[in-house]
Amino acid sequence: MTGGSWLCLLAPLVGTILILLGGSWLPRVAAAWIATTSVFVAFGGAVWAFFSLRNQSGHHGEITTAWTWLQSDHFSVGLQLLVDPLSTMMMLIVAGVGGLIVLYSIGYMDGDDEERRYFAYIAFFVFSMLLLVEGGNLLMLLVGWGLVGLSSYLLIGFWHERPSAVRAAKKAFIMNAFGDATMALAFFILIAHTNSLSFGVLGAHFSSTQANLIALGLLGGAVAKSAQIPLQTWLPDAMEGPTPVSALIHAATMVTAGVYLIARTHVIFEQARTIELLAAGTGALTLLVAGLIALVQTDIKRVIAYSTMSQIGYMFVGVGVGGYANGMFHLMTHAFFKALLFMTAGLAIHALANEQDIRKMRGLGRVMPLTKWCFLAGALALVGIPPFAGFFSKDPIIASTLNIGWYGYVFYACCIVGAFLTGLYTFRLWFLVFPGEPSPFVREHYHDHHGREGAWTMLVPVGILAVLATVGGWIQFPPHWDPVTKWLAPVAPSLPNAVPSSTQETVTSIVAVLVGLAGIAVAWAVYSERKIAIPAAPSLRRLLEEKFYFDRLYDWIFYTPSAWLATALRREFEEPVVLQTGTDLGDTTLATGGLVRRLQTGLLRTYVFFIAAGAAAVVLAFLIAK
Amino acid sequence: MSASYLTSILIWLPIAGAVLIWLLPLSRYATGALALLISFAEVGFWIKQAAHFDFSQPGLQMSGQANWFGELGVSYHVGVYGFSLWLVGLTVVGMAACTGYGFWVGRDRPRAYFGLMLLLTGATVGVFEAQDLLLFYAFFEAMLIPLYILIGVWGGARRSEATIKFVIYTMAGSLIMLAAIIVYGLKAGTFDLVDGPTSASRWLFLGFMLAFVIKAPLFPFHGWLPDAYREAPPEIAAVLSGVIAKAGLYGMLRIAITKFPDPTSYYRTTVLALAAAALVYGSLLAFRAPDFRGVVAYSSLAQSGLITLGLFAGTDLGFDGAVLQMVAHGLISISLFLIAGAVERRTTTGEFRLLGGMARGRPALATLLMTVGVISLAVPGSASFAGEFLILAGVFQRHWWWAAIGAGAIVLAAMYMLRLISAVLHEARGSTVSDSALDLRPGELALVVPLVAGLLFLSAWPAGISDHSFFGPSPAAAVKSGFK
Amino acid sequence: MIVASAGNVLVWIVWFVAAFACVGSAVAVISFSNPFFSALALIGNLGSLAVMYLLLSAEFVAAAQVLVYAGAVVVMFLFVIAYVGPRKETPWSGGPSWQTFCAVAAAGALLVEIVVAVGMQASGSLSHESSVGADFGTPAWIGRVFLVDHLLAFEITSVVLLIAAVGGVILGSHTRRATT
Amino acid sequence: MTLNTPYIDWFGLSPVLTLIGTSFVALLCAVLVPRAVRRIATASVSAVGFTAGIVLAVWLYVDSANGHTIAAGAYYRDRWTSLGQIIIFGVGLATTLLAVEHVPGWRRDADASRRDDHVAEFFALLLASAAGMAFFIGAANLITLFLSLEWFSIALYVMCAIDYDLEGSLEAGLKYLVVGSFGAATLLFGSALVYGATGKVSFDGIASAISSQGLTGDTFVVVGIALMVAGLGFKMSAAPFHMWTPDVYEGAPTTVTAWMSSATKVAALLLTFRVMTTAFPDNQHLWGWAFAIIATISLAIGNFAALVQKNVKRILAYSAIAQAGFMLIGLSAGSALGGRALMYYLIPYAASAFGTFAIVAARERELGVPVTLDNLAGFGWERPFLGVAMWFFVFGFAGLPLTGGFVGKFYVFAAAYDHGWVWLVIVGVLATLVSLYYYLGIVRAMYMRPATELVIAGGSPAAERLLQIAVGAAFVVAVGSLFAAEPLITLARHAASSLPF
Amino acid sequence: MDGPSVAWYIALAAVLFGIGALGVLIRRNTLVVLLSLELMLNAGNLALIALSRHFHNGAGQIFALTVMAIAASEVCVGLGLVVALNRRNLSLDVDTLSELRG
Repeated sequence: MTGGSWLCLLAPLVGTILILLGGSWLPRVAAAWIATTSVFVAFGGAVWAFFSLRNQSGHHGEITTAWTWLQSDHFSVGLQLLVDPLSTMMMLIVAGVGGLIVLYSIGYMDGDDEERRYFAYIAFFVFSMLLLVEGGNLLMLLVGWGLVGLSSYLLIGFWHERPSAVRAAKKAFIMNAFGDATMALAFFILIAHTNSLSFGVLGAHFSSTQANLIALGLLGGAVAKSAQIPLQTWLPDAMEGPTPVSALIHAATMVTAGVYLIARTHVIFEQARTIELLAAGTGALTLLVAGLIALVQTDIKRVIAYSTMSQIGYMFVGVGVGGYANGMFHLMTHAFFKALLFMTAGLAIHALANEQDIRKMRGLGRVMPLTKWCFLAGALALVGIPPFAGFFSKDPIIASTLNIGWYGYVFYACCIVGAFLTGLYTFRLWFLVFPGEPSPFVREHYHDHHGREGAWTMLVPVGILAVLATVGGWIQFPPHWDPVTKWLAPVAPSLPNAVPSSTQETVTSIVAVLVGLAGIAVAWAVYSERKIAIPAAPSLRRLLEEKFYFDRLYDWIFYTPSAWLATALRREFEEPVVLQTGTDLGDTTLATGGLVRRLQTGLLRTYVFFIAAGAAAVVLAFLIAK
Repeated sequence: MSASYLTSILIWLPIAGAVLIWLLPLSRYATGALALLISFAEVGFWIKQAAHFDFSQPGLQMSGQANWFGELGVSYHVGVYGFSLWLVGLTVVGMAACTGYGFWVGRDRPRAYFGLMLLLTGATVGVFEAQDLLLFYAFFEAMLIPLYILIGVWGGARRSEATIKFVIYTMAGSLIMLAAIIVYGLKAGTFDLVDGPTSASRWLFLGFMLAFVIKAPLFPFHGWLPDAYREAPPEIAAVLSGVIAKAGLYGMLRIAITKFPDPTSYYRTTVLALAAAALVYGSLLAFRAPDFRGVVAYSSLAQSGLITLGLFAGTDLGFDGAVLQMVAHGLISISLFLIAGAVERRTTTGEFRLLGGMARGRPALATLLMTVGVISLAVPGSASFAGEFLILAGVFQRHWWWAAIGAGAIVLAAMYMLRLISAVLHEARGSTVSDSALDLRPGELALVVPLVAGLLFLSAWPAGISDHSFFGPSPAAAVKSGFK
Repeated sequence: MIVASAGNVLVWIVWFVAAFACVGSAVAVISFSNPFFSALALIGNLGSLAVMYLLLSAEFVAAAQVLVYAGAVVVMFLFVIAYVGPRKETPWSGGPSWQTFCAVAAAGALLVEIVVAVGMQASGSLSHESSVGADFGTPAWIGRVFLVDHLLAFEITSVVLLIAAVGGVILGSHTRRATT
Repeated sequence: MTLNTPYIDWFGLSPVLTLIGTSFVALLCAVLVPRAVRRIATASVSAVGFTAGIVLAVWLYVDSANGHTIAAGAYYRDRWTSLGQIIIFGVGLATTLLAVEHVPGWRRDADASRRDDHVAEFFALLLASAAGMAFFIGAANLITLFLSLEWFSIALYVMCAIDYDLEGSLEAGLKYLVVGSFGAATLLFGSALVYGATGKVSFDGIASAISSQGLTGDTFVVVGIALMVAGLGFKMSAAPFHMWTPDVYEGAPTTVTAWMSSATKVAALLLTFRVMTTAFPDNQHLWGWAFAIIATISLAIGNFAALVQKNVKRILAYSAIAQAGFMLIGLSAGSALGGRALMYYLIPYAASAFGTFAIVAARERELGVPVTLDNLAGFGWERPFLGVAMWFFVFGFAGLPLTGGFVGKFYVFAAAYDHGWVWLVIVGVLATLVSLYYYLGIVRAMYMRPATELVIAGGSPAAERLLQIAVGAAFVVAVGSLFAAEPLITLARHAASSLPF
Repeated sequence: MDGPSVAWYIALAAVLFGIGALGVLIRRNTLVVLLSLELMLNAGNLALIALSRHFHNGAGQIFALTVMAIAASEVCVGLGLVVALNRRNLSLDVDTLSELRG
């Protein structure tokens, strides 16, 4: 089992190093295939770990330590891996979906003159992500946490001639650094009180304040990583990266790490119930806001990005109310269909010479049927229409909010509205892009790939994911059939009041589906048939297009003041005071020297006078002092 | 103890080498080669020393003592502790790299240059090994002399002001320290650091600290820093921030904190405040600095602040983290300055507005700068992350807000380091970046790659230092006992 | 021992006359604008000092004073003055304005301080007198003291004089006139 | 009548006598030896004289474990004297080497024919002044003190003026003479007053008289000490009696400056320390403070004035004033430790002072014009050895651990602290800080001017082997004294132990 | 003996000393300066002799005699300088001898 985990972790790292050392001697294709194989090997390792864990009685998992990574006094942190149901599940998702996406990017990145760098980065990302999910203690988790941030930075800024890309990359990294910082602070509290960072210590007893602070710190990290309000603004900009990157990092895996974190550290959250509900609240808020903003986006990838935010909002609600299994399950299905959506979008973009504006893409379905149908599958899964995956994973989350008190109903309402918005913006996208006669732009720019809609390396993963997005949800249909929940039970048992009664389940499912369909219908009416005019409401539209002014707000609160402060310090303090003081002192000294020098008149009599005066002074002093 | 001769060899071999170089009429290449050879020999001897060092053994090791002038209890007394061992290692490795750089760029007047570099090596090693206050002071001062000439002769356009400023600033501190040393030593009847008693005098403590905070430097005593780092030749700037600055921090640990426990606790808050100020202030200025070296310079100001936080936290984690961070930051800033030198050689400038887009077609440069950059911004998993994590965890136990400030500063660090990286490597190609500006040459790689490799090794196993700096489980206890 | 036998009054009168002459000539030395006169005034000063020495029953010194000083030194002065020709220069002039004032202040201060000291002392150790033997101050006595108690001083003096002579030769000799 | 002349310990006086003798020989050479070989002949005579002096002084040092006065209480035969003499003769030997090529009249503009006019006299005077200083250190009563002071002073007046083609040289000579005589007169009157209070001229006699008759507060004693402090302070060029120093050092031939700046200070400081501790131990509360204040003033004036100088000889002159201040710190402590500190400090100081001026002399000869910071540019690269020696010397002055100056500073500070004068330590430290600027400035001038600024040195520098040897010797002494601190301090301790503590 | 006590003589010496010093301080003519120096030395002599009389020991007189010799030597060198200056047609005004200053 541990062998599997190590294999899973190290394979991508080896891949990275090979590509790095290979440098320019390595043919591009070779680099690509090294990365791909390494990730698939990792998947193999994950599978190995999974099965060996299944055969373990009660599959509680086990921890392996390579060596002591950091040690001081009695505080000691090993380079540890943990194999338990939660981590294996994540390993499977990350390595599996990751493998498909890397394969996809072989076709997608073909011809880019820095392919090697790309594949090195992406393999490195998979490694970091696996370290994150496999990390056997909080510090290892933080390490992985930071490294995914780093590789996300590298990949967003992959096309580094684009200032926008570089800016987006920096933004993403810094916001995540903020999250890392809050997590670190939480860890400091843990160290101060338990002198350890193993997952076990979370169970220790803390005063409510400590527990709240720790949980808050962790939540800060989770929010930053998962682009939830208030740290959500980096995700849309991150779409500057290559599409496979968006699919892998900003849809399937990294951004959902926040959910994993909460599930992993649920013990402390349960000690700090307020914070946990705060997480749920954040999720609820985000899913609404994101859904609204998605309505007005014109960049195909940004629409999907906002939907990602909103879906993660669902997951937060899920884990926030204590239904960890629900959250994780939605995480999995979401990985399937969101990756699918991004990759189909990628096909479209690829085929249209990197055009991303949906207003130009009308009628694409005519020329790209396969893409069209795959996208449709993903869309339906996203909206949660049975029998697609989203249906099975989203509804339990919504239902689970019903038993936790009055705010539960608020969450419920949000989720339902969110479902409607999901239907609306998803099919707005669909109707704008695929049906109907191809627009002139499409006719002009569409170029197929040897008569196919894309290289086989791109089509195969899309196909596989389409299937998964369709059937991937069937492995759990609460309350009647819930292997995932059972599987996770040893690690993250759902709170009792997060388990809805079957009636609640059924009702919720029906309502959600109907609302979703309603959303689709409206979208059809507005964007396909043009029966209803798009509501004008310019101020509202502007508000949405400005993404509720979050960016401007942060710019105004954080960046501008710090930049101003720095400049002011340099102008007003550093240069005039710190740097000048020494010089001034020196000048004063020299001036004094000039004065002394003036005494040296060169006149003999002056010299004699000084001797006489000196003698007189000494005599006087002595007469007085004697 | 066996192998105690190594301590003295490490000090005197390079000095002897310097004299040799000055005496022998060697050719340019012979000179450089000889100097390089000696630096490598230093590294070799250090490895041997580290191999002989017994971490399970308390107290001073491989010590050697000889009479200097006994009537006042002053002697030539050298030896190493765990932490000094690491700093010596940092010195010899860093100096080897920088000497190599000097050789690679072919400094003119090679005999003077290499002689001085070796002299500097010996003096710096001496600082970390001296166990007698006056000897410590002697080496502490001796470091200045070669630095003065190295910067003044081979430095940039405004070198002359910069170097005078640097020397006088530093001397201002260390002369006050001399007064403190005299008072302490005569009161105690010995100048020996090992046998010397602890003192409760606040004035003496301040006298020592002044020297160290200027050397380190700490806000607001860093007036010499920007000019010196900008005007010095890159390899000297590297030595300055990577190695020499550590002497000040080492002094805090070995003398100020160890010998003055009561004043330390009395002034703890003050020093911590200064350190925090240095951390934030340095980070902010680095964030707006207009050039490569400016960023690195102010970032090392910030780093000094951070390390001081760790030292004056007075907690186990703080001490371990501080030592680890000293080494890590040493390697980082040496590499960064050498890379800065490489960039300046290719573009004739370090100004960001004239740079940019160097990543395209220069994979080696891009990879190295990126690697060092992200390590220096303490991306989790890196050696500096380990160091900063320990430091902040340690100072957190003193009071939470120090750690909060530190965490904030780490975000700032990310901001300025990413700014540096993208300003040099990314976005539109700068006006001074021409195609003739090639990628790093093998020679440069041979200098920087080992340093980076060392950093990566430390990143993989920071415990190697953090757990092997002080005897026994608890550094705080070791410090309290005066490393007996 | 002329003076000893004479009465106090006479002694006092002589002393005052000598002292007056002494101070007067000293003032004259420093205030004549013509160095020639200054030199002459110095002779007067030396003479009056010689009288003082006699009053102090230091015959030998008095003699030496007259011979060496008035005879040799001052004459040397006069020669040089004659050689370089008369150069007039008014006292109290030249130099920075504060110069003269400070000069007077300093010299005055010294003078006053010492006189005060003497005054404070007059009642002290200086008040009691010690009677002198008959041979006090005679050449024979001097010679004995010189050769017994202060032999080395005697020798050194000769060395110094020699050095001075050499110096005088070096500086004064002009085998060739300097071309610069 | 019979004179029972006192027993003269000729051996005790031998170093002085040797020098007087060789001085006469040199004088004879002036008339007997043909001009062609006169320079080398007299130089070798002088070298022999100094060497013999050193040998004898060493012998005496070994032989005079317990010091006592000789020649009817005129002269001290003890280790204090001998060690001081060793230092002085060492400098003298070096000066001889230097002088062979540089004095007198070896300037560019002097015509070759007149070059050797006064070379013999010069060496004679050099030896004579050395003898005077040697005796001065050992002087045991006020008379010999005054006499030997004038002895070497007069010799120095002449030496300063020996380049009498130069107005500067004459001016220096005259200024030195007048100011010196004024100082001497002051000293004389002071001695008279002391004599007036105690009726004694010998130091120990004075001390015993003061203590036995309780004259500690006696007006004459006090005023006398004050005037003597002034007179001696003049000799060691301590502020405010220093004014003559820069002018004379600049005007005098550089060789003479080298000799004065090192040897004279040695003599003056050692003798002052002896007089004060031997004759006036009970008045230390007065002269101790006086010298402490004078030290402070000297440090301030010397360092500040040096900051703004351009002429290197003047810079060094002011630095000499400041250095006197440092040594006065040790002197003012008036303790055994202070004596050790003073004696030790003088060794590297004398070497460095001589060395620096010798190097200036080399440059001066090269350029034919006074050496300024500007035309020093590039010197370090043209004459590597001299350059390195120069920065060792000046950094040593600054108290950086390159020469014994480091240990010396440490020692005088230690003495001050030991005496309870922490403030004086602080003063010294700050003074050192100020001094750094111009010491660094010299090195900067030698090495750090861009090539465009380099002046074209006139012609190719002469080989000047003797000068190189002299500087090399000074270099060895200066640097060696850092490492050989222990033995030297032991010597100093024995020397100081012969003073009454 | 009776008559003026030593104090009178020393006071007189002090006055002489002061006058001499004043002379050195205010006169610019080298020769007069040298003369003033003689005055100062003589002041010292007077004090010495008075005191030697007072203590009835010879030291003072010996001292005085040697001082005379010294004075003579100083004058000798001093005049030598004067002659040298004069030969170079330099002014004997000490104020003009200020080539060296600063």
